Amino acid sequence: MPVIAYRDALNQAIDEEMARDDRVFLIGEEVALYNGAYKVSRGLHDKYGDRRVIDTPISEEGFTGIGIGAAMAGLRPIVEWMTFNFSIQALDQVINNAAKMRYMSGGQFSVPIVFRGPNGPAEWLSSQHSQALDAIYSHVPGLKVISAATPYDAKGLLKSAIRDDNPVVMMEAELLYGAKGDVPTDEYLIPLGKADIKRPGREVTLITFGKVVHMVLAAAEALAQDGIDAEVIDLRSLRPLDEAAIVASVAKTSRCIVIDEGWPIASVGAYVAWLVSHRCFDRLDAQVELVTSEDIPMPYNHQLELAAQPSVDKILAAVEKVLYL
Amino acid sequence: MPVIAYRDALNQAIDEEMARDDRVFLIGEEVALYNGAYKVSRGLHDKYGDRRVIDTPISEEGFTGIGIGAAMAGLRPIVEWMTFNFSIQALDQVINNAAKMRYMSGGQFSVPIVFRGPNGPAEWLSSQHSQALDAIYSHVPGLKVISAATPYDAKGLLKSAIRDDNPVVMMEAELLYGAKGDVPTDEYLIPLGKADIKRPGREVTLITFGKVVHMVLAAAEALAQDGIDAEVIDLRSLRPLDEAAIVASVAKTSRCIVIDEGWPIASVGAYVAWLVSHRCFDRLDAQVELVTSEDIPMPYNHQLELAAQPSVDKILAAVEKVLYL
Amino acid sequence: MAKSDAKKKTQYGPEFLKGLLEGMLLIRRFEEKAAQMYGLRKIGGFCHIYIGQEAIAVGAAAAIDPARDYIMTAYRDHGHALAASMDPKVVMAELYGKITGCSRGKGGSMHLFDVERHFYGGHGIVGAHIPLATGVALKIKYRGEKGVILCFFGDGAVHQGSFHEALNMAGVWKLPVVYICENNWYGMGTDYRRVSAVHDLSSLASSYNMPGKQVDGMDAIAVFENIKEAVAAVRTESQPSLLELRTYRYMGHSMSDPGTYRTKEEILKQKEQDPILILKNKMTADGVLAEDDYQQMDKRCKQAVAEAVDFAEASEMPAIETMYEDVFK
Amino acid sequence: MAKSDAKKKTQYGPEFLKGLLEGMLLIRRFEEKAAQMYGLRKIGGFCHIYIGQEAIAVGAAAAIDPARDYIMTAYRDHGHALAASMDPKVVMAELYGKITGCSRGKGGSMHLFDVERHFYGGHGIVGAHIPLATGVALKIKYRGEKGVILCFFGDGAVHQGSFHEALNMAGVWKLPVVYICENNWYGMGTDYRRVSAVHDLSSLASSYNMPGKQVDGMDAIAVFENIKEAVAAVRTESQPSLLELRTYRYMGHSMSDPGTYRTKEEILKQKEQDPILILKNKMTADGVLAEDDYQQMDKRCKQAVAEAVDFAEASEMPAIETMYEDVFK
Ligand SMILES: Cc1ncc(C[n+]2csc(CCOP(=O)(O)OP(=O)(O)O)c2C)c(N)n1
Ligand SMILES: Cc1ncc(C[n+]2csc(CCOP(=O)(O)OP(=O)(O)O)c2C)c(N)n1
Ligand SMILES: [Mg+2]
Ligand SMILES: [Mg+2]
Repeated sequence: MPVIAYRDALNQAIDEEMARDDRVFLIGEEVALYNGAYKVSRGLHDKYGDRRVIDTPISEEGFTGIGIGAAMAGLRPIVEWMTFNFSIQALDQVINNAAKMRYMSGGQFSVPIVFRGPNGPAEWLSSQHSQALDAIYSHVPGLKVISAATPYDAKGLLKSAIRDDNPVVMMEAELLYGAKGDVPTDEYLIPLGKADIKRPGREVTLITFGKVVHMVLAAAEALAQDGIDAEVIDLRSLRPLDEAAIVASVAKTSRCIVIDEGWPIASVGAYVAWLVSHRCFDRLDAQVELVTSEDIPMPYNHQLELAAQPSVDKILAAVEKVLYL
Repeated sequence: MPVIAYRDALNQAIDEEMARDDRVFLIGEEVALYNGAYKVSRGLHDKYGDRRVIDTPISEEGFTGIGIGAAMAGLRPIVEWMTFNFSIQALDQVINNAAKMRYMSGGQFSVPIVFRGPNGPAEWLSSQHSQALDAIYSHVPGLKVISAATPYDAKGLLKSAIRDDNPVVMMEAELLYGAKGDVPTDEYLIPLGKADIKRPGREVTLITFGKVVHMVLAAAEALAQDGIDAEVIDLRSLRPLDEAAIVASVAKTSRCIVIDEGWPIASVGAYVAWLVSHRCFDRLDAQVELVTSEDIPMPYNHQLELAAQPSVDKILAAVEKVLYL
Repeated sequence: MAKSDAKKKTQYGPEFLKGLLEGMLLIRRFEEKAAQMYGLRKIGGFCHIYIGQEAIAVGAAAAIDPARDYIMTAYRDHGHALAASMDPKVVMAELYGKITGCSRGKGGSMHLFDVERHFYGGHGIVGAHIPLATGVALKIKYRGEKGVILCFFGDGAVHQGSFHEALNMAGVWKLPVVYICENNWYGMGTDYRRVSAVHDLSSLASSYNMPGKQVDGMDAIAVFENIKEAVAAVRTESQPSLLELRTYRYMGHSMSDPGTYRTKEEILKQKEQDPILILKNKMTADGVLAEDDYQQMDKRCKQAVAEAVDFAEASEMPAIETMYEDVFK
Repeated sequence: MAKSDAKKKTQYGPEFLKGLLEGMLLIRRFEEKAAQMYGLRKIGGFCHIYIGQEAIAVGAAAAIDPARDYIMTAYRDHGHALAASMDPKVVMAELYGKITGCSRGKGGSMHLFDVERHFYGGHGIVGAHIPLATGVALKIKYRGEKGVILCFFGDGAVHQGSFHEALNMAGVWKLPVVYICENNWYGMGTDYRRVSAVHDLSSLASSYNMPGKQVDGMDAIAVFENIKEAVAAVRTESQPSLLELRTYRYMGHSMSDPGTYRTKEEILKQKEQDPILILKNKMTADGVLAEDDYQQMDKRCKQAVAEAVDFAEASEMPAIETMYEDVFK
């Protein structure tokens, strides 16, 4: 199986869907001539031209709304936000228009659109450029929200998102774009709304999503060294959540830690941690631990920046608590 | 003690603080000549004039940013959003500028500003005008977030917010503006960060905030009729949270329900419900229940609109679950 | 302001003019009834009445081809919906929140939609639908269609960033859209001159390399002609434009606004420029309308509105479970 | 474009001109060093180099009174910080993320601040600081002070709604602000003409009832004079304005941009209009600068930058616990 980078997996997904369906197009800052700020769209403008790969001014609210209007009228736009930090400027369009249009029109309009781009901290970027905004999007009904940890997942999820008839927000990560992984040449789709067991295990469930899946897998490896068998669940889809997969795992392990690279309060992680506490109340042998970023804006200094985020050590410390070690 | 309306309590708070401190001013749509879309600022323009009560164009992002800039430069603005539904257009200013300015300037700048207005559903307003956005604001470090349930709380909290040297987001409610309550004539302040026990009780803890406090109190009365003694905790401050008050109550009752009028996923309520599940793991006799609005955009039809929100019945049903009735 | 010459005998046939007049009358009668039903609490929430501005929706709708063109507007949308030939019944039922309403009782007054008739809403966030309409224009161009979208908004909306962002992109990409600012003098309680650095709003077009023009929005024929011309510029030269239609709303901003920010005299004076009267008088002077025609017309409109109310009254409330529907396709 | 007459002998004394020249040289040498240190991974993240645009920050800073006036800019802020007479040491230390940096290592390259010197940052979200600067202007007016704020931003920022919303309010309220668009031809990889419906960005001022003017941003004296004039209009008539300063950035958008969207020839051609060379040649021709003076000047600048690097290198990393500080006052 070919081993390719995450950005190229995304590129393949967009390319294949654009080839398959003329209604699909890509719009955003620097997506065309520059081939994407992070090169996700490399080669697409050459292949599809100005009509279908569209460079915009720096007008997030405007071009996001234009995408939504085009989707109402039957196209299937992929809106690239250069990073999710800038998507906050477009949030009204996503919450008040994309997420609600079908509902408030009594089902007359659907909004088949994908919003995507890198989310969460990268390196040395300080507060305005290092935010994991999963919680804000996941809070809103009418949206689907996905987060891919591997090139395989990225391609399969993005293709499903493009084919979905509803607005889908896909959170990627700058630090994942170069990550490599197996991606089959034959076409495949990954369904939205299903979690993936990235590592089966029996003694403790580690639930996470997105970039930190890799950190959690590393923690699970470290635990394995100590003879502790952890199951790692990658949510893949933050909305809708795969409650069945979560509950089934904790029913087995009786212990659970949720790892979310965002801030703690009103987070996806906290919701999942409550959900587990609630649905598995009789099964849990310990409180559900939550590992998140510190509840502070992101500092620039790299050591501080790392200290502000989840880490293998923090995950191991949480595991010690739920195992009463 | 005088009995006054919630809107007038807010008005008194603004008036007193404007009289006390020339740096305090009010800015927003229709706050001056029109006396406020919901009449919170009635009489203030007459008293303080154009300089200190400022009507703006419909430019939420712009005037919110102007407020933040003025606060950086030493003024103490009160920014009124006509409703929080429109604040999403200004969210980038709040998250990326107000909440982070002190941090990313290494403490050089502070942003003493209050953002306020009605939040949450009113009646017959459909999806774009009926949103409780507490979760989105409470997610963000660098902000303080408060929610007042009574005229007394509204005045005392708003005065503290205006005197606070940090950005404070105050969530009010259209349906509360006419609610009456005792408000002393002597000056008082309510500290930010402290919860209030609105009804002491021994058997089950009901944690909530904002407008639904009244519904929760009604539910507690109904429970009292059935001989069940519920404690009602009004968080008052969603960020920072008064964890001590929450834990102390559940340590006593061993049962807890959280009621939040927002959507469930990544909500304040879910965070609090996890927090209780976590910190009181050994004390809880039942899972922590969460009562929220349905996970859907808000419909216009009034019956549907009510069905989509928390209700006394839903709260009682949750109580039955945690009491295994 | 470009005033159309009211003296000149019009070139349009009587049927066309009667269509405009009856279109305006239907809106007038519908809105009067909506206001009345709001008073009776049959309708709730925010309800923004279009009375005074009828010439705009009607003149505009007459200038386009509903098969290939589109309309999108803000929350003051009853007039546009009716002008787009939506059935008054489903509109009134929507205001009542009934399951037979165009939006199944989920949208209400501010969120009328009719996908078949290319009426794309009914939007509640000031200015935020301007990018949406621009996106519909992108679709038209993308598909190589010959259509155009008319995007309506108020004088208050031009100070929203979204207006500027969208117009710039429409200007750069030459999108098939006509932006129509209905300047009814007030955004809620605010005289537009208090919040706008320039008082000729059509001049904002210059920043986006498009023509801008002020039009008498009380004269249905002037509205029709100017929008026709703007639409033609789209069809022949892919040239978007911005029109400022000068008009006036007779009632408060919404049903809950007492409107004390303007004098009775101002309102009375404005009512002398009533769009229905202007056209009626012109047609009468031109000899194409007898008083009896007009009375018949009015009767038909009142009848249609009465039937709409009956329909809305008789319709069912949506079942509670329907609230879970229409979230996703 | 208003080109200043390079032939005319300047009216300014040699000390003033030397100040401008040395100010530009300091920025040039600082930026060269910052780029080098970025290459050595002493500095990380996004680092936007100001080389080519020095005349603007320096000419502008010379036109204001730091005691009562203010400066705010975007993320390409090293030049403005130095022109506002921040110590190169604390700036370099901030780029290194050290505790001795102006923002205690929390802000980095994009978030330089100096409250004492009225340097109000250093902001990372394109366009979003334009309302902030307008708010500082509101404070100046509110307090009855005589100051002004210079608000700098790029050609890319004028398509953000926040630009339009802020300028409209500044126009309505006559706020003491001069908006300075540094049109360096590109927003990242995008030639500004590809994304702007109009190509004279200063013309956007007309929508906000303020004067707009294009200025040669490569000529420090022209920059100084035009900003001086704009500032005077603020002080005497409370008249805000928009200036478009035509300039060019020599390096990539940020340190990670290879800049393949423009040709070597274009860059070489532009470098002939180097702001330092222009002023140096003029001064030499006017007989107020000897080559030796210039060499001394350059030596001082290099020395200052070397000291800044030494300072940054020798400074401590912030202790981990400091990450919890500076959240709230
Ligand atoms: C973003 C936003 N801000 C505020 C409001 C509240 N609001 C609704 S209508 C309105 C006035 C709009 O005036 P205008 O654009 O002139 O339209 P008109 O009502 O006159 O038709 C305001 C402030 C809103 N709906 N959306
Ligand atoms: C709202 C927002 N969108 C996108 C970005 C990413 N970005 C950073 S700088 C830049 C280009 C800005 O160009 P310009 O305004 O011309 O300034 P210059 O870099 O040329 O100084 C972009 C797109 C951002 N920081 N903020
Ligand atoms: Mg208006
Ligand atoms: Mg530029």
